[in-house]
Amino acid sequence: MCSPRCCSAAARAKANAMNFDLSEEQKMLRDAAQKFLRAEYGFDARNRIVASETGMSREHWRRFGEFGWLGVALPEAHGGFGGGMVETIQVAEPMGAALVVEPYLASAVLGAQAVARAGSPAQQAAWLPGLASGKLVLVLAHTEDDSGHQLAHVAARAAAERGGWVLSGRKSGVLGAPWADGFVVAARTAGAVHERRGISLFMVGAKTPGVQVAGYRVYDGSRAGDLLLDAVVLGRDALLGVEGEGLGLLEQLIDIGIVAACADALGAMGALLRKTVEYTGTRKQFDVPIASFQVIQHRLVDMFAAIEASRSLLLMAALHAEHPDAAARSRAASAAKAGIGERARFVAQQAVQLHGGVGMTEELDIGHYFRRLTLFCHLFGGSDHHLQRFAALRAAA
Amino acid sequence: MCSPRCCSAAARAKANAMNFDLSEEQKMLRDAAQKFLRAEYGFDARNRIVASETGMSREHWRRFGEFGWLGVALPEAHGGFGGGMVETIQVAEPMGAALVVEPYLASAVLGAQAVARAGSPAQQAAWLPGLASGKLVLVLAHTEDDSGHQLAHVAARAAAERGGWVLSGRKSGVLGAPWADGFVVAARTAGAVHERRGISLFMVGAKTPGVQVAGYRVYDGSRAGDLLLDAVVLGRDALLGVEGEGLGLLEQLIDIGIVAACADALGAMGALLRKTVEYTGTRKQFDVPIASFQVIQHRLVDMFAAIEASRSLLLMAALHAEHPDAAARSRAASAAKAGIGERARFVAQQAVQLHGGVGMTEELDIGHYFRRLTLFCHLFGGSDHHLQRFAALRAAA
Amino acid sequence: MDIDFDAEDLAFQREVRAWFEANTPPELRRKTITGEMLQKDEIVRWQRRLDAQGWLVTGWPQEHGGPGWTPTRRYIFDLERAAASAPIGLSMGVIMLGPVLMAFGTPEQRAHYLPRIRRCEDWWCQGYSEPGAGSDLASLKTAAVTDGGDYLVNGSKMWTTYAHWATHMFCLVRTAATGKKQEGISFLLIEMDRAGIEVRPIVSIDGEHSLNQVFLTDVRVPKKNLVGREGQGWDIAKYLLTHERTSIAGVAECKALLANLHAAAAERRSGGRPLVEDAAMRLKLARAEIELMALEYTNFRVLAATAAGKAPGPESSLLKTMGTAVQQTLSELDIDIAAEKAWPWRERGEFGRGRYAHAMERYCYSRAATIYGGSDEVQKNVLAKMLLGGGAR
Amino acid sequence: MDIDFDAEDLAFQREVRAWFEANTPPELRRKTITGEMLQKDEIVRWQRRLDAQGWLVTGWPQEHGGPGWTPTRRYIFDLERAAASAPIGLSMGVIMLGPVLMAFGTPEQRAHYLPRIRRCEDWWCQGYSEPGAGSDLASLKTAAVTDGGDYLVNGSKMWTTYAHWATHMFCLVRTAATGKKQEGISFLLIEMDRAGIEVRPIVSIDGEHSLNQVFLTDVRVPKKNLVGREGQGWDIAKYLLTHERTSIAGVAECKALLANLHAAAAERRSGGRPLVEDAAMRLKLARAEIELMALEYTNFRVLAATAAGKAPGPESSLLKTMGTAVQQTLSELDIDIAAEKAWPWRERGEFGRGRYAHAMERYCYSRAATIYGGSDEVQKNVLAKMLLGGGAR
Repeated sequence: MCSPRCCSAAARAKANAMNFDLSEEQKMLRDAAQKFLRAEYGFDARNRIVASETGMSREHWRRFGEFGWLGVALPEAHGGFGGGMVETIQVAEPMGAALVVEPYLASAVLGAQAVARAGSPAQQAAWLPGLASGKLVLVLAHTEDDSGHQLAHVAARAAAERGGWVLSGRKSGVLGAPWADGFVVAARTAGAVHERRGISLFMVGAKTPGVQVAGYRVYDGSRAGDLLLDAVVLGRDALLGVEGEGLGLLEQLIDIGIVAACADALGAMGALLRKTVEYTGTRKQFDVPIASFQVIQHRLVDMFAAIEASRSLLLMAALHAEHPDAAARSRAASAAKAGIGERARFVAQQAVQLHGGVGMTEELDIGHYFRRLTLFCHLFGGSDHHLQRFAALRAAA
Repeated sequence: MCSPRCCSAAARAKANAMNFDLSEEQKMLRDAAQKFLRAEYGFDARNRIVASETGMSREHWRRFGEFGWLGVALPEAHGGFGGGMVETIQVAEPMGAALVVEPYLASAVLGAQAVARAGSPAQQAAWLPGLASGKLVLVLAHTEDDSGHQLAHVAARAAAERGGWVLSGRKSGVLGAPWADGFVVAARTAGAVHERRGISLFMVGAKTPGVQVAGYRVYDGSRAGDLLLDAVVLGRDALLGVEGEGLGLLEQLIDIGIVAACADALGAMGALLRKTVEYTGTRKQFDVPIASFQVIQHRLVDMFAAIEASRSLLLMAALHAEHPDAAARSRAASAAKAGIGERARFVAQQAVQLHGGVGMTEELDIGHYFRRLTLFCHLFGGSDHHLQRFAALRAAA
Repeated sequence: MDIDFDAEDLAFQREVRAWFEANTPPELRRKTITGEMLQKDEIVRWQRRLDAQGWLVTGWPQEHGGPGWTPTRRYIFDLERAAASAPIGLSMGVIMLGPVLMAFGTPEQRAHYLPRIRRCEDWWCQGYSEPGAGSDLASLKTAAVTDGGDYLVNGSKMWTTYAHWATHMFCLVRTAATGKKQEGISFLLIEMDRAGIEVRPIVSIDGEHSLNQVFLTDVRVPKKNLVGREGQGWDIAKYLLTHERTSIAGVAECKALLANLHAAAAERRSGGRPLVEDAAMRLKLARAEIELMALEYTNFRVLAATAAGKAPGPESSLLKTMGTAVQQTLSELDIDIAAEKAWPWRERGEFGRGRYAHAMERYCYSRAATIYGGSDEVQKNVLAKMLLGGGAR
Repeated sequence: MDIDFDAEDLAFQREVRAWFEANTPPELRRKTITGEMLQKDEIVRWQRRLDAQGWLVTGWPQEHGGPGWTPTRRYIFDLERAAASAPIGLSMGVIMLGPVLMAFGTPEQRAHYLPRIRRCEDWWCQGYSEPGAGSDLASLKTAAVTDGGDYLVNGSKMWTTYAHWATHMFCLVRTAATGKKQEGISFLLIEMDRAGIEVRPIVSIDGEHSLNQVFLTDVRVPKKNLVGREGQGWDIAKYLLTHERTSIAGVAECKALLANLHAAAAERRSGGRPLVEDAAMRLKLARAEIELMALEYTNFRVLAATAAGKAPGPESSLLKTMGTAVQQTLSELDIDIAAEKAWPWRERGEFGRGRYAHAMERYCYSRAATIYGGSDEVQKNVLAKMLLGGGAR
């Protein structure tokens, strides 16, 4: 199996206006991920991982690191592959197709990119190699109970005290929290709860006194948790990026998180279509395969069209992920999230519907894809949130 | 043919909680309208009326009056039938099914009900008998260029001068304007353009000096116009209802106008379904009737279900039309308008689609129903306007 | 239709409301609101309480212990019960088997079973579907072969709700293999403790165990357990559809759920603002409520037509497609309002008691609504047949 | 993809933008924005102007007078042209017949017809559909029977756009009645002034006359007017589909229309407030724009795959269903924004010159998009065949 490291970062061609094909390296990355996951992360193996005490396979996680998937978008200097969003989605899509529960999105995208983009040399050195190799898990803790997906709504506070910081507050819905070695926590160093200025990001070790994680199983098979921060004392060097200016980075992180999540969803949608085409071609009712009914055929076509449109939106958002104009980047991300979100729901619902009774059973993987895609619909805010964000960004432009 | 007058008003049963059947009298009213219009208002006859100089048949209008349809909801003392909304929709639905262009909604519902509900004895005596018999046309002129369907947005002004009134302003989108003998005009006697208080209604003869009508053909075959009021001098007795308190009546009129329009739309939708079932059963493609394709069958079912749901919403709104709680009445009307509006669009579009090429031709009636239903979608505000009005009325309750 | 309740109806409404307020156990109310599954003993206790009040078999005639209400009262009762977040608490025995026995059962069958259903002494499950026969019910294969005075039953029933709690099963079996598929089907009552019956759990995508597969191997059933004649099973199954009609639309449950959604949207915050002030949420709630109004009045119309003696037609298919669409829309809205509050999965501790803790389970299970009982696609086939002049089947 | 235009592309973009700004006649611009139909002489004059600039046959190779642009430039050109509200101005000769003659025509046919198409000396119409053969095109009946060195053509063509303006028609005719339906079809060029041709107008539901029925009675056509071989007509028609692909999605027109919708929604007022501030309108505009983005990138992907030499497959069906859905959504929004401003019907006076005067005509005509050129239902049949392994037909 080819690790992406064997390909020079410089050799990768950038997609240009009329070049929508992947480079050879990008294709190899995707194919390798597909191949490994099909062989080593089958539905039964996956269910065993989900049912285990910790709910995650450190062994698989390290393999992901070895293959270079966890550092695919991290700098080569820190053990990464030096790629970008286009490479990230080559890995994320097969992970969705294989129902991977390990925190690729939470740690390898959100956590790692926070440090890669805003970390000091010391922070990068401390975290990135471990994140790239699969030794560490670092997740983003930014949402709170009443924040919804208004990123500026941060009530947790950090006070500058005796040359360091004291953090207090609650974070909820933190993906991968029970597995985390550390958290990137958004807290207010100034301003009122809604203000755009005054938000800062902090690196918080999971074992720091005052940090308490209330973890739970999530319906997609992964784990998440609420974070209680009770006067957590941090050093001066815990600050990530510029004090009070964290919102810009947060917005950037969420936008790339959205793109990765969309790729994951696309993987799940594609798997559902494949399985549904197969099932309807064999399942008989009224003495014929149900795929011989025109209504079923057109439903499959609607699923197919939804997936193709989703792939187009994903590509569009990936190509805008590093756009210098933040509004253009966010508009692209919101367009993808809104458009793919509605389609993911449709594809998931129809896959269950066309599988009939067996689609309703826990034994089959269909329902697990259904739940994963439902989670996707709400991740980083639902379609309606992003439609409105998209409209607001146009109005502001 | 039985005129509704032959039935005593007292004999008509009110619909109660579990009685959704029409009374015998109501059924006769509907059957008589259907029968007459099918015989005397066929598609060719109708097209001749549309193409005529005035675009309306005074002859048919008088017949409608003779049958009692124009006064169906007017008091018996003024030549009416003394019925209510349930009777009105028995007449309106066949009119929609027959594509009647005469101003039933504009004059027999909106104009006549304005006078019936708020007119002085003298105003009632002057207008109602003529309206009931089909001698007169009286229409409501309430919308203006920038008002949309915010009824309180009235910029036209009426000043009290020398014991009478002087009216100035512009009204647009006035249904039936070129045919009108008179207008019920909403104008401000006090307050700013948006205020709820300060709106008054005035009876304005079409020939009054200063009244100018710019008429046009409407795409559904009817006529409408803009109204220019240039210092129109009216007597003291031109005021309809209480000075400054016109908005309540206006809201009531629009709510009943909505119910009548919904019935008209339902007539058109039913006709489209009937014709589409018939056409798809005979039109062959790939050597079989297209109605043998399951996708076509389910589309017909979707049209059917849309119509049944529309009939239910119409009934609900009709039964709430005289509800003592204005908010309950308006919520019912808005629910019907929003719900039936979306379904009318769907049924109209699918009827054209399933007729294929011939559905696109002016020669067939399908396109004429399509245009009538499109007009319905925008009449008194579109579905989105009414969804929001519905939500606002709940929030306010 | 509240506009037309008379004074006596209004008094009845107050009585029902007060009773449910005083008598619904808080734990049942919580589970009903959050969508958590009830346990068998909870259901039985609740049903017996309703029966003690005379309010369990509300659709049965008075001679069999029904309250003898007008349709208006039944409607009021359902609304109030649902509005109080009291569980629907109706078993398959009450809704389905009862009416069948009244219409097709022998005097002995009625005398024996009806009181036991009413007092919740028996728990009935329904054996219709089979592994190979989903929406194509007529192709069922479970065979009942005459063996002396008994039937010997062999086959398997699928998706049998609460079979693991049941003491009895009423089921469709094939008693003749020749002729038209529908004509060889009979309606049989089987005690679940008979030898040769095995119940295997099926866990559904809500993570719950309510469904089962039931295996029947040489199960001996006395002929007195046959309801109606041999070969009459298909007619009985169709007859049942008309008796399910009031419940099929699920208007009262939907109204209660919508009220809960409004309360939840007022409580949940996004960016510190109540979610109900969000423009998109308002539009969706409004649209859902209007769909529900259309459903309610369609239900009224069908009930009125049935009451007026019109032959039961494909309206049940229309009500089912409309009703399930509304139910699924509401459960979608529920999960959208809950969002990350619904993430914890089947948690029973702190996370399991929240308002939204089981929204995802409910949303998952709601997908079955358009699959079971004749899929949405099959209902539309029935309606198409009617529209195109094939008549109801 | 604007993010990746290089400096030369950007210079090209400025050049095109400036040219259209300077050269688009205001009357054409007005008609393009409002949806009013153009007249023949307007179109011809405009096409000749484009040709003079070298910008008419943008999809043709340079040897036949095309500009030799990269796909990126063609994309930029289309966007700028549409953004300037300049009419699309492409005739069936340019888009459809030209590529066919280049691929299948004799050297004589190319030499004669191609320059005349480019200079707008001939006006071509397309004779495909027939009264009995709509989406089931292969069942067409118009027959061309050999009679000496000529064909004798009898039959009738339906929905022939601009047949009343045309000097020529390219059409599909049946030259063999035996064998597979598709194999007996040939591609024939017919001068419209030949004896035996009658053109009858069909007024469409937008009130306009652009469609016609063409009757052919013993029309004598020389055999040199045959394109390709006898029986090759079906293949030629399929080949055309791949050449329509860039235009089938209609991305540039949709982008221009969306920009106009935003302008209109900012201008129109409801209760004195700009319509664009209405929450429901904002959601609809946003959703439409996102659909359009999905369409645009799907179009890019298909173009890239085609450029990379992948065999043309059922993507054209996908693009057609996606593209027509977006077009119809936008025209629906257009009419919703216009509302009562669109009531005046085919008025030519004061009411006919308003911004919204022809929105209803456009909305009406837009319904044809999912009917003509293979109905939406037929496109989905094609896609289903591919999905289920039947391959593209």
